[in-house]
Amino acid sequence: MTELTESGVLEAVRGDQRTTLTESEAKDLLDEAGLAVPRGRTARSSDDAVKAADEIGYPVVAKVASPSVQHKSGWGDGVGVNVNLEGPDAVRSAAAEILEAAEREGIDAAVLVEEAVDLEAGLEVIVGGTRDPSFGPTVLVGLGGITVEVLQDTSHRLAPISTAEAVAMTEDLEASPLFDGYRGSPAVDREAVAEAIVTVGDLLDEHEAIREIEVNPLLARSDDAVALDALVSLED
Amino acid sequence: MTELTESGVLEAVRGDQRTTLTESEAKDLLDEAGLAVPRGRTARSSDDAVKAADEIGYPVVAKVASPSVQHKSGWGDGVGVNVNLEGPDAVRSAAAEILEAAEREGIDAAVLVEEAVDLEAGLEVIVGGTRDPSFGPTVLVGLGGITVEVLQDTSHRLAPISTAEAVAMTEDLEASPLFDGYRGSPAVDREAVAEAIVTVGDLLDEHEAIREIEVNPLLARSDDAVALDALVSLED
Amino acid sequence: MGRLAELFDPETVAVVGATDREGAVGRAITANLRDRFDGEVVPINPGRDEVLGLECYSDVSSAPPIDLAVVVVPPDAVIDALRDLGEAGTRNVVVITAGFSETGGEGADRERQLREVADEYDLNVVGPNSLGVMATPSGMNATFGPEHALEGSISFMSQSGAFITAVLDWANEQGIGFQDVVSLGNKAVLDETDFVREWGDDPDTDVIIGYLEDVDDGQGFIEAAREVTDDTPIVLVKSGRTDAGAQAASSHTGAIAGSERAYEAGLEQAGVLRARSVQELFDYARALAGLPEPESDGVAVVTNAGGPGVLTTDAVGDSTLEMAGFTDETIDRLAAAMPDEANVYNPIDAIGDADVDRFGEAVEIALEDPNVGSAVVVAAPTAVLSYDELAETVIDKLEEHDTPVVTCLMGGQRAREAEETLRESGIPNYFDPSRAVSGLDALARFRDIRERTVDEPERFDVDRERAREIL
Amino acid sequence: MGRLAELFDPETVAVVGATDREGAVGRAITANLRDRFDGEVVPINPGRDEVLGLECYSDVSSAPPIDLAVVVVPPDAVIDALRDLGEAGTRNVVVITAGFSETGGEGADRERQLREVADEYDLNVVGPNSLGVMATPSGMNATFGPEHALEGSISFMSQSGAFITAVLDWANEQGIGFQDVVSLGNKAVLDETDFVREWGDDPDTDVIIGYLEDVDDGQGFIEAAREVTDDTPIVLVKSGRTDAGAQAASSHTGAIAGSERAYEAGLEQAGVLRARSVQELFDYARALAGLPEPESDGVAVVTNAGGPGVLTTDAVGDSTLEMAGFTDETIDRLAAAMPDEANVYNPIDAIGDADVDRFGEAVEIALEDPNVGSAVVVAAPTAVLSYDELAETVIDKLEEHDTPVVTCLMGGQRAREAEETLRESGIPNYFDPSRAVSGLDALARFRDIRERTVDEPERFDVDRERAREIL
Repeated sequence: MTELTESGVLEAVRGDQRTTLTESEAKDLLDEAGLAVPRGRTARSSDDAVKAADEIGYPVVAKVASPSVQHKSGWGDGVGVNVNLEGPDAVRSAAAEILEAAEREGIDAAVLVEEAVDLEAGLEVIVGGTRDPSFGPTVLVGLGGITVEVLQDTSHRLAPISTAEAVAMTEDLEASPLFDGYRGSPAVDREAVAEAIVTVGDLLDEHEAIREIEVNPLLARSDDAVALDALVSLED
Repeated sequence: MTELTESGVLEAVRGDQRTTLTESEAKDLLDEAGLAVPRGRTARSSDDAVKAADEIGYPVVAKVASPSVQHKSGWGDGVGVNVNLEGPDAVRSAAAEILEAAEREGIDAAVLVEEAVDLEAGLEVIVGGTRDPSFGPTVLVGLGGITVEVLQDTSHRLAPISTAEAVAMTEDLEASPLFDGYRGSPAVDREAVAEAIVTVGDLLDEHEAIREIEVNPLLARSDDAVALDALVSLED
Repeated sequence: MGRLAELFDPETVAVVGATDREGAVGRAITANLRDRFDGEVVPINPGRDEVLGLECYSDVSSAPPIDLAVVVVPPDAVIDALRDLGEAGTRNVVVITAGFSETGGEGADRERQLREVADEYDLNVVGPNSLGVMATPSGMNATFGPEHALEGSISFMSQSGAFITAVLDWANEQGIGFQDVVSLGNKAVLDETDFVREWGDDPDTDVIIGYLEDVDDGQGFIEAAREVTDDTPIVLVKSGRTDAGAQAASSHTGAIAGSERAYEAGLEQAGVLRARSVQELFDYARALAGLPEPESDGVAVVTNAGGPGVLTTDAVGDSTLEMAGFTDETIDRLAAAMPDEANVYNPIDAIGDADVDRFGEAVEIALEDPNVGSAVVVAAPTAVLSYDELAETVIDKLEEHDTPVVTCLMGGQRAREAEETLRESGIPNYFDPSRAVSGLDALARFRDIRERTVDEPERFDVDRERAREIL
Repeated sequence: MGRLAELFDPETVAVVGATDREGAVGRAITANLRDRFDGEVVPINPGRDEVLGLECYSDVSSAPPIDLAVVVVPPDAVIDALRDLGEAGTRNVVVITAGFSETGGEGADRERQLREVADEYDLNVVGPNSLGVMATPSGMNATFGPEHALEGSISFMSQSGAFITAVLDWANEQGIGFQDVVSLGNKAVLDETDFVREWGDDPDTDVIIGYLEDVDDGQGFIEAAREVTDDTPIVLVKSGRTDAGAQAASSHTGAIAGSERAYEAGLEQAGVLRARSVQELFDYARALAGLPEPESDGVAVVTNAGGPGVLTTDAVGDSTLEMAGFTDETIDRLAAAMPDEANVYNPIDAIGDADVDRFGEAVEIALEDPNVGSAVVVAAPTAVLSYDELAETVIDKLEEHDTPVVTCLMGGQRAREAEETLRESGIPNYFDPSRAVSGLDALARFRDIRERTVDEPERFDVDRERAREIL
């Protein structure tokens, strides 16, 4: 197994005495590993946020980006996540609210500006991976929302795995028919979901420093799958 | 078991050589049996539809009401169901479209105008009942959407049943935790769902002419449960 | 005792169609009765004076009074035979003869006539197309099967005669005994509901078991079963559970059975424990017939063998039961009584060199814990442990505490004698820990059934009235 | 044959710590070896000239060359004994002695030393804390257990010695035989992965079975099992499936096992068939050891008894198999060969008066159907059917068609002789239809495992490189 290069993200995270990557750090990691993520970048001021939004194109989403904030939507009286911002004014005021709330709380924060993705255009999937004491890296897939959390409809495998095996994982799910289209919604790209599973497994397999990865939701669409949020934590 | 009074709805249905009640006939039946349904009435002209909407209060829903139309949302190039009509003009044009489409198709149709119910304010449940050759009336409950159709998460009992037993049915569901509130959505009224199950069972138990009842969705809210659509079919 | 009491406890049994002819069903039944039955056996056949050494009567009217008649005459003579019996005052009849509704057409007509005659004379008719009935206390074996049942407290009905034959040979080997046995046949008159009611009233029946392919009157059965399961457990194999099985059952009996979903709901609401296999049927029945009721769901596992202890714990995890959490006092007492290497948490591992005394002490301490509702004693054979003595110890502990205990004295020949000793005290021994736990599970599930309150459905009279108007 | 071949096929076995003392482990092992082993038994004990009539050597260096040594000396003498053996050129050692990592502290240190010595001398060490090993072809029973295993083609490993003792007594009664048996003990050196590899290479092992509480090196085990299951089935009971069981297992072995989810995924990916109970372990193993591979999932059920036929059909419905749809030709042939009342669709009911000829013909016709991949012969005892003859017929049909057939000749004593005949031809007979079907199910699942293509995961090298940079 490869030794980790003590550079880049890892160094930053370790330097902060953190064991968890921020959303944008996690997305950069996934992006580089080949997983699609929404276009976006981190801005440190309201003006920069508007500039970022202009580059990305509207509508956009603005979220708090800070190592100190884990649960973004509940943070700062609900200003942590702003969806569907249609123009510069909306972006400016959302970014300002985030930065003000951060100042009030005395934490270091920036604003992550991302292209808005239409949830209705796909199926929300969760893809994750962790490390088992006997078996090493394991991966899981499940449908987002209640099917994972309440109905526990998930499929597990050891990593690394092939794309074919990862496709089989999606087929193991009780909710598998939803991938083929349900009540008129179009079929989604099972292969793209499978590739996301493979990638998560490979990351864990390659990097012993990574303890756990959760991509939730991964939005599976008719011709791709995009990671809308991700959590990556490192071994202590 | 009670013999059916050959009067009212049954007479009308039988007279038309139908075995299926229209939505408004079905809802009248459920309403009289004690189940909450959206306020509404059938109008035979655009003007009458506006009058009905004025009485009910906006927003309203307008749907085609005809013994000849089973699948309302797909009917007449999609004019069969119009949700969230905010004012008289919208109601008038929706009703006109329905009546024109009916005329084009040469069928007898009216317009069912109902108060609009916010689906987000509750949990969509399916409650149904049928008649088994060995055991007589049976009832079922499940969560709407994929949990019933794909995951087959349903609970069955023979009718008639007590409210306590019907509550137990909802607790049998894998998805039962959703009734108690999920991800911040409020808990819904399990007892109201149970009473709907009891009512469906009682109707089948009392009326041998009824072959099957399906209330789908029944919207379970924090303090009641309302039947948004219902299908009642009779023995041949 | 119900109206069928005389069916299972007659003083005089007639065989209508008795014969000496080798291989004939009428001979097999007469021989089975003659060999064991405490009462009088009355062969009836117009062509003979004597059958198998018994005086034979030419017809029912010339015979002594008959409490139970077993009819084996050809199909087209059955109706007349029933009429004769009715006229002579006989009330209980078993029709062995086949060729009724199971053959369709003419046979179905004949079955309708049979039902009419039964109705006219108020006859309790078992069958037609039945293997017969047995009642072990009087040694009555009014079947043409090759086996006699051992005496016991399980009453057994089956919609398949072959199922009875197959089970009895096996049960005899296992030492499992029965009270009454009935082959339901076509259920033209008496059906599962009647026998459930009868056995519910029978103080000698501790457990009712059955193999069914359909239930004639679902609602009636549920009503009867609900009452009966207030004190007598009912365990059923209802076949045709799967789509393939349902199709096979329907081609076998010709019955249009209800849907599996309705059966599942109905049997559960009736308080019936449903077994998925023959083995499970008897695993449940043996536990229910022999053991007291558990006061709680907490199970203590006591073993001399770590591995089997873990397997037993897994089986508890799979069941509706749970591993009992011991009190501090129990743990202190176990720690004082056991060697250092022992595990004093549940499962208790008294370790491999445990003799009967140490094993018994561990069981004693466990059963005294208020959180323990039942116990499994799991043992692997060792040089220092006598299974026979362990069996005696377990029996003493069970009797002293009135807490259900099952055993899993693992092994083959080495466990046989202990198994026999345990069985005589009503304690089932299993080779497989998961089966031992499933026996305890059945006890707890039946306790919950007994304790359930069946709410009568409330009627919304006003609303119903209005609904009726609208229809 | 692998590097452990000599462990199971030694010419000379030494018992280091052999003794005559009654009740001593060193006596039990020496006696077990002396009684049956084809090779030479070498007791080693500095205090004796003779043990149980065998010449005893004072130490390893003075003894003849030793292929396998069984060590039963006290814990603090084990390391020196291993060193002596290593120096003397012995490569295979079983350490029976307990008091190592399972006791923590000092014992764990001792186990580390044991591992170091094993490494230094390249010793194959089983244990410590092991019951021992057996190999039936040479009659080698190097355990201190009370049972000798029968000879057969199942090789068996267990992380619990008591599990072996319990199973062997039962297996002997059931007529189930073994090739090699190993009690893994603490797995300080050799573990499940080593034995899976060894038996995978062993032409005399048809099936590998095991009882495990943890897997030391999950990835290594999977890699080995994947290769082995290309032709040898592996069936495991992995305990600690449930939360309660996992807790119990961890307190038993002190191992921090992986999560159940990972085991489930890992064992499945490895091609291991996982049994949930001891009974299931052997139901699978017996079918896999004795029967050919089914060509399709279609099952034919042939019976003389409607009820048990329906039960069998339900069991097929519960399994991964399906009821075979017969061709028109099959149905025509059955209709011509069977009486009118028979059911010629699947399940075939040859009805209660079927003799062996009719039964055999039905089986023959069924096995000739191209849609039939396997068959279950289900019978209830009748006066006209000889189970013994039916057994012979079934054996002939299986051999003729090379299609797997299991039997369910229901009954107790009545079925014993036929069961024995069937067993000798590798056909398992079951009382319960659901168990018969589960045996066939195991065959089909193993066929699917053999036919699987394990895709090597593709590596996205470029992307991975970039991800590494980013971290």
